[in-house]
Parts: sequence; structure tokens; C-alpha cells
Amino acid sequence: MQVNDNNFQPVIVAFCCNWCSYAGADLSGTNRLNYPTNVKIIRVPCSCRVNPMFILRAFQKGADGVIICGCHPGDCHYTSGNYYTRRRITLLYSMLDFLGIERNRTRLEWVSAAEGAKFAATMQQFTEDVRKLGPNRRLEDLRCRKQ
Amino acid sequence: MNKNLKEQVLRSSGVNVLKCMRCGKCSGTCPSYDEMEYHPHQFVYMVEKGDIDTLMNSNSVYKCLTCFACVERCPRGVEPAKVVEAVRLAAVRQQGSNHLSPVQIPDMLDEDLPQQAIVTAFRKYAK
Amino acid sequence: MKTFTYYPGCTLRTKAKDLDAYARSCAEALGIALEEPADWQCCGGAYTTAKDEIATKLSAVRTLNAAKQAGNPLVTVCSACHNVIKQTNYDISRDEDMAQKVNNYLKLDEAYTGETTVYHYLEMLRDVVGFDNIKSKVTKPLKGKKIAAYYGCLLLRPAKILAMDNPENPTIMEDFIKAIGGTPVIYAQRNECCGGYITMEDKAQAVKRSSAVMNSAADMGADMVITACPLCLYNLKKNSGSQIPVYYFTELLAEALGLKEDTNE
Amino acid sequence: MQRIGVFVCHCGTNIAATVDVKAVAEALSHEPGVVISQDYQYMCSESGQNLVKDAIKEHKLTGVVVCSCSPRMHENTFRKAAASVGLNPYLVEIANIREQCSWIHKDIATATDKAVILGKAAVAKVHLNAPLTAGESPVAKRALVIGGGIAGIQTALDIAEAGFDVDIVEKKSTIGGKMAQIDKTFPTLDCAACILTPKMVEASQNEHITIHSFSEVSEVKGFVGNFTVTIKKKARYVDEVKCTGCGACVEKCPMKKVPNEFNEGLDNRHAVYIPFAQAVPKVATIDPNYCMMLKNGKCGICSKVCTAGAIDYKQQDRFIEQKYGAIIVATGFNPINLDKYDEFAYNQCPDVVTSLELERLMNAAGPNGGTLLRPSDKTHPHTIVFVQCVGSRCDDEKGKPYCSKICCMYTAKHAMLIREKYPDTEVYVFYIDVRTPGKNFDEFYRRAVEQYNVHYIKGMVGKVTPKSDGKIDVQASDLLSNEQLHINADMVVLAAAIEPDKTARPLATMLTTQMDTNDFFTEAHPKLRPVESATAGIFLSGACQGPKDIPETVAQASAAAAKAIGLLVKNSITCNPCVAHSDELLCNGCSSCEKVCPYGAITYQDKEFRMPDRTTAIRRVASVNPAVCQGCGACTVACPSGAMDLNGFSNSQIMAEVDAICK
Amino acid sequence: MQETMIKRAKELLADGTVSRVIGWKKGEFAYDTTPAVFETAEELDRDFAFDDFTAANVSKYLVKESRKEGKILAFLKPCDTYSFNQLIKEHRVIRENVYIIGIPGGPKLDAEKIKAKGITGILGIKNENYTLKIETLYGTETMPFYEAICGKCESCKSKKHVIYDELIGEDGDILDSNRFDTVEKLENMTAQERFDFWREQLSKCIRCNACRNVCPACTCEKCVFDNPKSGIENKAASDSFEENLFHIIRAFHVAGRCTDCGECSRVCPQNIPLHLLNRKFIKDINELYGEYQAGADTVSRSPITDYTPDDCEPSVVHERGVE
Repeated sequence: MQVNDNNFQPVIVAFCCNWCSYAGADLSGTNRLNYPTNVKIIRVPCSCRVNPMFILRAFQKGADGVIICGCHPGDCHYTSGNYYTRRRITLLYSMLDFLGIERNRTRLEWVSAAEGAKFAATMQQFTEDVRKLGPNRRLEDLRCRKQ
Repeated sequence: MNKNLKEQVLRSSGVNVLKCMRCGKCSGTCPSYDEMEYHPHQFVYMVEKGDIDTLMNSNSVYKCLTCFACVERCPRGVEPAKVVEAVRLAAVRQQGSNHLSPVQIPDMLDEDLPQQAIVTAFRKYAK
Repeated sequence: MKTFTYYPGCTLRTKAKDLDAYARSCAEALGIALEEPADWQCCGGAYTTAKDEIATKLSAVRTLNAAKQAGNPLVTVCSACHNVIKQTNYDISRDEDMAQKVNNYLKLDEAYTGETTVYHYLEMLRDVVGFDNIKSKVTKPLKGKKIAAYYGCLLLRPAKILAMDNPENPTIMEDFIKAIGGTPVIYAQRNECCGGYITMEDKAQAVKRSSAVMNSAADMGADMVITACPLCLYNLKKNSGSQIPVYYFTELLAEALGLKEDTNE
Repeated sequence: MQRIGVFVCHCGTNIAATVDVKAVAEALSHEPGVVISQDYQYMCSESGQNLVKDAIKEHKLTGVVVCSCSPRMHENTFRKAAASVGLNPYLVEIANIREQCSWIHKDIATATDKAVILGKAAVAKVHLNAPLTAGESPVAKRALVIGGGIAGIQTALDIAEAGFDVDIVEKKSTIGGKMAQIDKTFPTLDCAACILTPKMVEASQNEHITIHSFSEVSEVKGFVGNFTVTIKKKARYVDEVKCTGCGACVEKCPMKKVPNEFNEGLDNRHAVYIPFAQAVPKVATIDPNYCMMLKNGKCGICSKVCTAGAIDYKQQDRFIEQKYGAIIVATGFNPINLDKYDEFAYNQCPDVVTSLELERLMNAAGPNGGTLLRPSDKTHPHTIVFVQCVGSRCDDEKGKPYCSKICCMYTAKHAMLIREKYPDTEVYVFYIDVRTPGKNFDEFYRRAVEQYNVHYIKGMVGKVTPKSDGKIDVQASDLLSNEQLHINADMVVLAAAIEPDKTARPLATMLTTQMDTNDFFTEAHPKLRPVESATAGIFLSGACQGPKDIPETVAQASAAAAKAIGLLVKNSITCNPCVAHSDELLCNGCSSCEKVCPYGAITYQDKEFRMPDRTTAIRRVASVNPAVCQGCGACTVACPSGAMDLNGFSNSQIMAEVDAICK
Repeated sequence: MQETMIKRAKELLADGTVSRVIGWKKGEFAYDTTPAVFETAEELDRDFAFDDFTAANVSKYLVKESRKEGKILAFLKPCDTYSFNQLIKEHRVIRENVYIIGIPGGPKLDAEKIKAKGITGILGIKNENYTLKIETLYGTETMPFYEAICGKCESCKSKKHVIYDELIGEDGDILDSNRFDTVEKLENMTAQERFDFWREQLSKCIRCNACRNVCPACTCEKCVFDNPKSGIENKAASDSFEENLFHIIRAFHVAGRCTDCGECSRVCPQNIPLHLLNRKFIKDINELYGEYQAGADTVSRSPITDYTPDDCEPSVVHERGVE
């Protein structure tokens, strides 16, 4: 189901690791690289701090897209955190896909502290992708719908 | 400065002339340098300035061999040969501006000249 | 036996029949089947790099699509055809705008978006047949012959697209020369332009360019020069003023494989 | 009941121009628990901080939210301000409304909306903040310097000067690095060896300095103040202690055809070698790739001639482990490989050389004993062409995008030295720009032109054609006279771009430090913290951080030493209190967290617990060593029961932020 | 078989090897055999049962039982041994306090499937050459044995006991099961079809927590869903997303630890195929990180607490299956 409502303003939660991606986001600010206001960043020490619970919570509370950003594999400030992230999030995203949640609502990107431009471009693209999907068809309970 | 022409040349060539750092390696490597009035680095710079009519009216556009030596060796990935080609196309696409016409051909032929030379020349010099 | 769709190109049908005939007989001897598509058109001789040129790319796409339909890789022997077709193939697989416009023109059953793999005959010899394999089939090695390989510009550049060899220090033709028993001569002008089509516009310039190439080869002691391009052959022979013979590489290959008499009748 | 203060910064117009700060303050004043919400022009200024401090006192605040620039900028500033008036610093949260809002958005309405939401998220989080107290961990009073070039040597000497032990790990068989290969130095033209070798000797004789030559770092564990490093001492097949450096083995070694790295392969050395006369340590090394004894057991001459009995064909790699408080990276640079630049015929013609090769050709200890001769036929060159920017300032996959910085100056030096020594030699320099910022640098370059008549030509070489008569045709553009030149040269010298040493990338991974896309180490701040990496306790010295000449390298080396000393003088350092902790009542003891901890900070104990039914039970529970934990949070997600949580970034805090954003 | 087991249990009780026995006891009806702990020979003689309805996995009970005084005898079917092994790996059971007798596995029967045939008032069930003779209040009914077997036994993965102190009967082999077929079928549906499938299924959930309570991997001291401090505690659904969140998180928490014993789906009163969520994770882990069977041993590292530097990126999700 695709809704092409141009006025639709998706709610997007971005989890950024403190060392690379949050700094990359700061850099895109320092360089005045625009990306949509829809994106709100939550700072976490490492992408491996992102519990699948947080992602589901975001979807539960009305987020239309969730993106996680971390250091590039091999560059994790904590050596291996993003490797765990990669496995966990791959499995979780695959599960969400299995449950019928559109693939473009979830993303994991590696953004280094030097990649301000990549951060802005990624957020622009992600927002656009989510905007194209329209509001999140939540994993709602059919019994609630009937009432 | 001819803004429309400049835009047309930039679009047609697909080249970002602003990447040029003015090292002159294209002109250092060009095998047709001595035959040209304007040299590869000047093409890039003059397109940047929008001074395209001068280039179009110069014989230089017909001297480029499209050998891509400048493209291959440019340290900035500017691709001067594509700029030359775009300017040449801008010239020959104008009404009645073909640089080569079929009536000239018989005089140019010799028994060994490959067809390839003729078709290539037409592709380069005429529309 | 491996089958290739074979695109000879216009010049190989007229002024460069030798290049074509030797290419065919050698391929057969080396276990390669060359299938010529039913009706091909001239590639145009030069690739127009302009993004707004569509019509000049159609014939190359038709050829590429013929190979796709046949399910074969495509091989060409003329450097110019190879250059045009490979560049077209590269651009159509990456430039969506161009691909769409071209396909709109062609109205193919299924859009062509760069599916065919394009080989130059030399690449086919190196990557499919193998120079070692050729070496084992040579019956009349060109022993003691100092042979200068002339690449020109079309065979190597743009290197990113042609992806055939190091554009500044290529080895494919030198390896070929070794395989047929000759001694390669390295000279700096081997990858510089012979003047190409400028021979029509400005004879003097063509003379200057081709002389530079032949003088450089002579300076390094070449007995002969080989090339893959009919226009290069023309310029080097006609315009350089040099006495050193220039051959198509396929002719030497045929000679080394002992096929020359058969095809020369 | 929480009493939260909100402080919205204008940052001059940086924030206020795109975010309606008054509206933000007003909106946040209605959030639960917020008792005061103010805006101010520069919250980080002293008066701004006083505003916060006064509010904390006056309103007895239990939490503070500052809506301002990135927490990476001023989180510490406001934490300190809060602490100064008795509020636990970890009860302060920053909402980043500058870098992540005002600077990236243009529309005031939407940017203000976003700023409000970011503020609400921070308020929601601060509701759940807990006061945290930083612990302390001891500092090992020893430093490790990785790389023994001039950068590493200078850093080690400075640290030793302050009285701390310092180890140098050098992968080659001698310290000295690139500077040892250089003939003269600009802009003074003094002999490199004359100023370097005394420093090398000083390092070897300093009681605080230990040099591990022919060694590599193989593992790094731990954290600032407390690194444990494993150093691999590669087998050199010579006992370092016994070897006197007499050179008898080198003299008698029958294997004489080994390319000599020290002379850039321009001549040969023996299979057993001492790189150069002033090597430190002056100890022979056997090259196992060429030694006949090591390859097939046939020879053994060196062992027979060694009166000290130092040759040991059975030597193995050894590993030593050492604790360090600080690590200084000084891995240096190399010229790039020129295989992709064969238009300059580097691979076809021996008389086309790199600048570093020219240094050796001109050096008295070089292959020609200091007489400049063409490598091909050992004749005197009469025309030499220098090509600048070979591989530097490139925007393609062949070269490097940056300026290598040192080439303009060393080329002027080379040109000048050649003209000085061989006035009959014409020297041409093809340049794009001549970049000479530095004390006495431009004067130096001008001297090359004005006093020594070096021909500087603005343009670039396009093609180099070696000819059968040994001459080299150099085809180039002269942009000022607008002509294409052909110079009939005897030698061509290429100013190859420099790149970080190849060992730097794996080292960065071991050290968990960041690198840029060119493999230069990234400094903690490009302007204000140029010699520190973002990883605490890791410092950067010399060209590993970016291209540098010798004066700059030495300056940075001393700066890095000063920073390291600043750490080593402390007996202990304050730990980050944002570490993981385990709720023993919830812990299953399943070991999932332990498996993902990169620091080994988690251990298990069997503990007795009173159960709800008043019985006692022994359970296996996790505990976190707060001095070892670095606070990544990997364990918190591995834990299914939620027993493991992270201070400062707890599950409930992050979920509160999520809720506030999605509301 | 039942007699052999009782005899051996009595011996072990008598010689003091164990002080308790965990097995199954007869219920009120012929089909509700349930797990039970026995302390005396009398209890064993009176109540111990081992029949076609002993599908329940008793290994989870050992988390508590193995911490009590004395040793306990546990009868474990092949699938149950995987669960037990996994609990050893996670330090949840104390191996030394359990004496394990491996017993033959299923297929076991599912009474619901018999009732679904309209057979009610069941008094007794006999298996005669794989035809069930069902005595009811209303006379004798018959149905083929294989039409009544448990869902989890339909795709049995192993007849091999991975841990035991002694065996009764013979050990079997790891089977080449078809257990991922349904997952694959779902993967090949469109996103909309999958979405609709799971809406339909998960909307049936009454949040009775049976799946969690029976799961041998769900042995947390306190479940996050019961912990007010976890931030996601909720006994009653606060919104329509709640049940989904519960099932996804539950599946994620047991990912890499779930042995695919199938108890969750067996006990679900609403017949939600919950095991498909777990199997999806198992299938992904096998495909992306290499074959892994939780509980096959007691030492290997779970794929979710492990990594390799060249693991695939999450975009692999986009490249597989159907959008």
C-alpha cells in the first residue's frame, strides 16, 4: 500500500552512536547541509546500545521510520559494538519484514564522524523513502479495528 | 558570456569544469597541441567563463583527435575531451555549419583509406 | 567450443578484409566459434561522449542486443568498433536517462540495459583462449622478430570503461607477441594517437602523429609494428613515411599458427 | 517531585535566526516538572552559566535541560556549572538545537517545532536521570611510542625528560625512519644525519627509554591509563645483546644481491645487514628471505665469523607484554607506489626516479657515494626535470586528494643543491602552484629561482618518452607562454605523493582510534586538540596525522609528549560514570552479557539471595567492574531480563526520549 | 515402556542416587497427562504415566528443581535434551543435581486435533497399528494416528539425545526435517499477505502468557514484561500494538537460544503458530551466519553474541525474498 501524499510528514527516529554518527550529524550541521526536520536524533554511546525494544517502542508510539547509525565496521570506538549491532539489527529487520512491515521503514547506516555529507544525504533519502510509504500501518490488533 | 550556450555545453558534456585545478596536464599530454589555437586547458577554463562562441568559431574544435589522453591523465577527472566534443557539437549542430560535406569526400580518397576514417570524420564534423 | 557473437564492422568488410579473414581462421583453430549477427550496422567509428546524443548510439546497441538475444558474449577485432561498443554498453548500464531514450527508439521486446559482455579479440585470446594455450598451438614461431605493439588510443582509453589493461603500461599485446614467439619492443609512443580520422581534415597533422609513433618504434629497434585498427594501419603505413612494415596482429597470429597460406588464397 | 529548569540558548543568531527561542522556552515551560524555562543570548558565557547556577539555587532544581549546541561542545561546561552549585553534573541534559536543528533547517516554523520536540525529549530523559559519581582508576606510569622515526624519537625523548619510562616500538631493524634517508634538510640545508643521529644515540642511551627495534604491536587491550600491549619482537636471528655491530658477518655474507631498502633499492645489500653506519641499535639482522642458511641450511658463514657468538639461526618471534598509561602513535608516511603513473615512465626507465630515491642518489652514504649519477649508465646528468604533484591533489582513484605539503620545499632544495654542486646542470621544475607557507620557506624557494637559476615552469608534464640514446623526452605544457614544450632530459624526478604507512590502519583498529578516508589518524579536534586522538590516552605524533615536514613533525611530537606527560603525572584518572551495572535481583547469570563485552568488564559470583518464600537460594549473578567498563552498552541488549542497564543511557531514559519524539 | 521407567525410577530412589523424579502423571482425562514430581515409589506406582500425550517438555522445571536439596531424576525425550543442554550453557540448571534418563521421543498426540474431528466425551484412547480407537461416552470412534499428532512432532528435527546419563530404548539420529517449509512459504508471500497473515494470527492473542511460561528459554528471574521498571511492562494491553511487541521481543530474546522445541505453539489456547517467529530467526541465523542448533552442545557461542568482521549488512533483508 503506497500513499503518495506530499503533505505527509513522517516521524523519524534516528539513533546515532556518540563517536561517529552523532559527530557526523554535528558535522552536517557545521557544514549547513540540509536534511528534513522530520528526523530527530537520539544519542546513544554505541549503536550496540540500541535495544530492539526501542525500535518497536518507536513504532508503537507512532514513528513512521527508524534508522540506526553507527561507526563503520572495524572503526567502532568500542572495537566490536557495531558488529553486534549488525547481527542483531539484521535479524530484527528481517523479522519485521517477515511480519509485513515495509522494508524501507527501517535502516542501518554506517556514518563516520567525517561523513557529514553522507549523514545529510542518508537522512534525506530515508525521509523520502518513508514519505513515499505513507503513514506506518501499525501492527495493530484487528479486534481494536473492528470496535 | 553566453549563459545558455555554457549550460548546453555543460549538460551535453556531463563535465564539471569547476573541478579543474589548472595544472595543464591535459595540454601537456595533448598530441594535437601545436595544431590548436585554443588548448585543452583553455577549453575547460573558457567554458567555465562562458566564452564559448570564441571556441566554436575556432578551428581548434576540429583538431581534437578524441584520443582521450587528457581524460585518462587528468588528475582531477575533468575529462577535457568531452568538453571539446560538446563545443564541437554545439558548432556543427547549427544550421549549415557542417564542417565536412559529402561533396568534399571524393577528393580526399585514396585506394587504402578505410571507411572507418570517413564515417568517423562525418560523426565528428557534421550533423 | 565457446561461441561468441562476432561483430566485424564496416572496414573489415572492405579495406581490412585480411584482419577479418585471419581473425576467423585463427578463432576456428583455437576452438572459438564466431557467429556473425544477421544484419549489423556500422558502429559509427567513434563514440560520441555527449550525453544528448542518442541516435549515434543506436547501432551499437542493436549489435549488443543481438548478442544478448543469442546469449553470447560479443567480440570485435577492430579497435574502433570495440571502443564504441564497449563505451555504449558501459553508459547504457549506468545512465538511466540514456538507456530509457535509446530503448524508446529501439522498441525492443525487452529493454537493453547493458547485459552483454564485450570482448576485444585480444581479450578473448588472453582471457578465454589463454596465451599459454596459443603458445602450445604455435607451429611457426616468429623467432627473433622484434615486434612493436601499437595500441593507439582506442584500445586502452578510457581505461575505467574499457578495463582491458593498464593504459600507461599495457602488456596484453606484448604477452601476445611472446606467445607467438616474437620479442616485444617497448616504446613510449605505443599508446599515443596515430592521428586517426584527422587524415581527412589535416594531412600534415596525421603525418606528424604517425611519424612520431613509427620513429619511436624504430628508435627502440622494432622490425615490425602490429596493430588491431585499420585506421591506425593506414596512418602508420601511408602517413608516417616509415619503411618498417605494419601488420594486423591477426595476420601474425595466423602465420604463427601456420594458417596464413590457407586464408591468403 | 522533579524540579526541572530549561535554558534555551540563542547562540547569538546561530540558533535564534532559525529557531524561535522564546517560543521554545515557552513551550517547554509547560512540560511536567519544569519550574523555570528561560532563554539567553549566550548560555555558555559566564553570565549565561551564572543564569543556570542561580536558577539551580533559587528553584532548588533537580534537573537541568540546556537547549543549545551539540553536547560534544558544551555538555561539560554546563555539567561543571551545575556541579559548582551542588547539583550532580549528571542531572544535566543537552538538547542539540544548533548542529542538529538551526544549522540544518531554514524554515523557522518547522525548525522551532523540532527544537521543542528535542527539548521535550531532553526533559523526558532528565526526569529519569540519576545522580552519578565518577570512580577513579590508576595510571600506569609508562608510555609506548609506536614508530621510531624523528616523531617517535622526539616524543620519547621529551617523555623521558619528564622522568617517565617510555618504550619505542619500531618495525624496522633501526630507528631513524625517513629522516635517516634524507640528505639535507630545508630551509637551512643542514645535513639530516648530523642532526638526527645524535638524537638516535640519545634515545638509545637514555635510561628511561627502551627501544624495541624489529618489533610490532600485536595486541592492545585496556583503556586510558591502563593499556596492556603485546609487542612482537620479530626474529632477527641475531642476539641483540651479544652483537657488537662489528659488521664482520655482513662483510663475509656471500649473499650479496638483496635490494637495499635503505637506498630505495638503488643498490644491493647482503642477506645479513646493518641498514646504515649510524643504525640504532647497531645490531645485524638476517633477512630470512635471502639467507641461504635459513632457506636451505647451507652456509653458516656468519655464525663462523661472529666472535661474539651472536648469530642464532633458531631464534623465534618473541612476545612481551607491558602495561602503559599512554600510547603515542608515530607511524609516519611513505611515498605512494607509482605503478599507476606510467605516463611518466617510472617503471620503464631507471633514470625516472622519485624524490626519495634522489635523496639517496645525492647522499654521501648512498649508492654513488654522494656523486649524482644516472642510475642507468652512471653518467653525469646535464638536464634534470622535476615533476610536482605526482599523485597529490588528485580526484581520481589513482592518487590522493590532499596536498602532500612537503614536495614544493624539498624540490626547491633538490634543485638548489644540484645547481650548487653541478652548475653545468640545467634544472626544470614543473609546478601547479608553489606552496611555501612556513618560516623562511618562500625566501628559500625564491633563492632557488633567483640565485640558482632553477627554471620554474607553470605547467604539467603530460608524457615522458625514454629514447634509445638514453635521453628522455619530456613533453609538458607551459601555461604562461601557452606552448607545449619538449625537454631533452637526462633524468626525471617525480615528487610522489605521500601516504600513511600501511601498518596504520590495522593499528587504528587495535587502538579503537578513528582514521579519515585517507588512513590518516583523526585528531580529537582539528583546531583545539590536534595531537590527541578521540580515544582517551592515545596521542598522535608526526605524519601519521597528516603530511608534515620535519619542523612541524618535531613540534607535534613534543606537543604529543606534553599531552602524554599530562596524563602520566596523574596517579589516577576519573572514570566515566556512564557505565553498565547489573541488577542482581533480575540477573539470570546466563553469561550473554559477558560474551559481548569487549573489555572483559563483567564477572560472575554465586550469591545468596532471600527468596519471596523466605528461603534462601544461591544464584549466579553478573557484576561490572566500573573502572574497566567503557559504557558501550552491548551487554544491555544481550541481556534478556533487563538486569543489565547503562548509567546515563538507561532503557527507561532512551524509551522516554523515544516517546517524547513520537508523541 | 512406562513400566520400565517406573522400575528404573524406583531403583534410583531406593539406592539413594536421586531423591525425586520428574516425569508425567495421569490427569483427569485420558489426554491430559501433565508434568509432575514424584518423591516415593508409591506415588510413582499410582500416578506416573508415559503415553501418547506426554508431549510436555520437563526441562524448564529443572531450573528450580535442580537447585533444591538432593538429586532429581529427569526423563527427557530427545527434543527435551536440547532444551536442557541450552539451560546448562546458560548456567540456569545445575547439571550435577540432575540424573538424566533419555527416553524415546514422539510423535505425541494433540487432543485438540481429536476434538476437532467432532469427537467428544473421550474416555480412553488406544493406538492400534497407528489407528486410534477412541472410547467415548457415545461409543467408539476411530481416526488415523498421524492425523492427531502434535504440530511440533510433525516436523521433528532430531531423535538423538544430546545429553543423558543412561538411555532407555535406542538412540536415534538427527533428522532431515522440513521444519522451515512454512517459514519459507510466508517469506515468498508479498509483504501485504504476510502483514495480513500476522494481523489475523496475532490478533487472536489473549495474552495468557502460556507461551512464555512454558518456554524452556524463557527462564528469566523476572520477565521484562512483568517488571514495572523495564518500561515495557504491561499485563493488559494499553494499545493495539502491545501484543505484537510482546511476541516480537519474546522471539528476539530467545533468538539464538531457542531450540525449536515447539512448546509455545503447543500450549497456545488460541492456536497461534508462534513457533514460526522463532523458526524465522533460526532460519535467518542458519542462512546468514552458518548452521546453528541451540542446545546441541553446552559450550558454543550463540550466533547473536558473536560476529565476524565480514558479516552481511542488514540490506541483505532487502535483497532476499519478496517485498
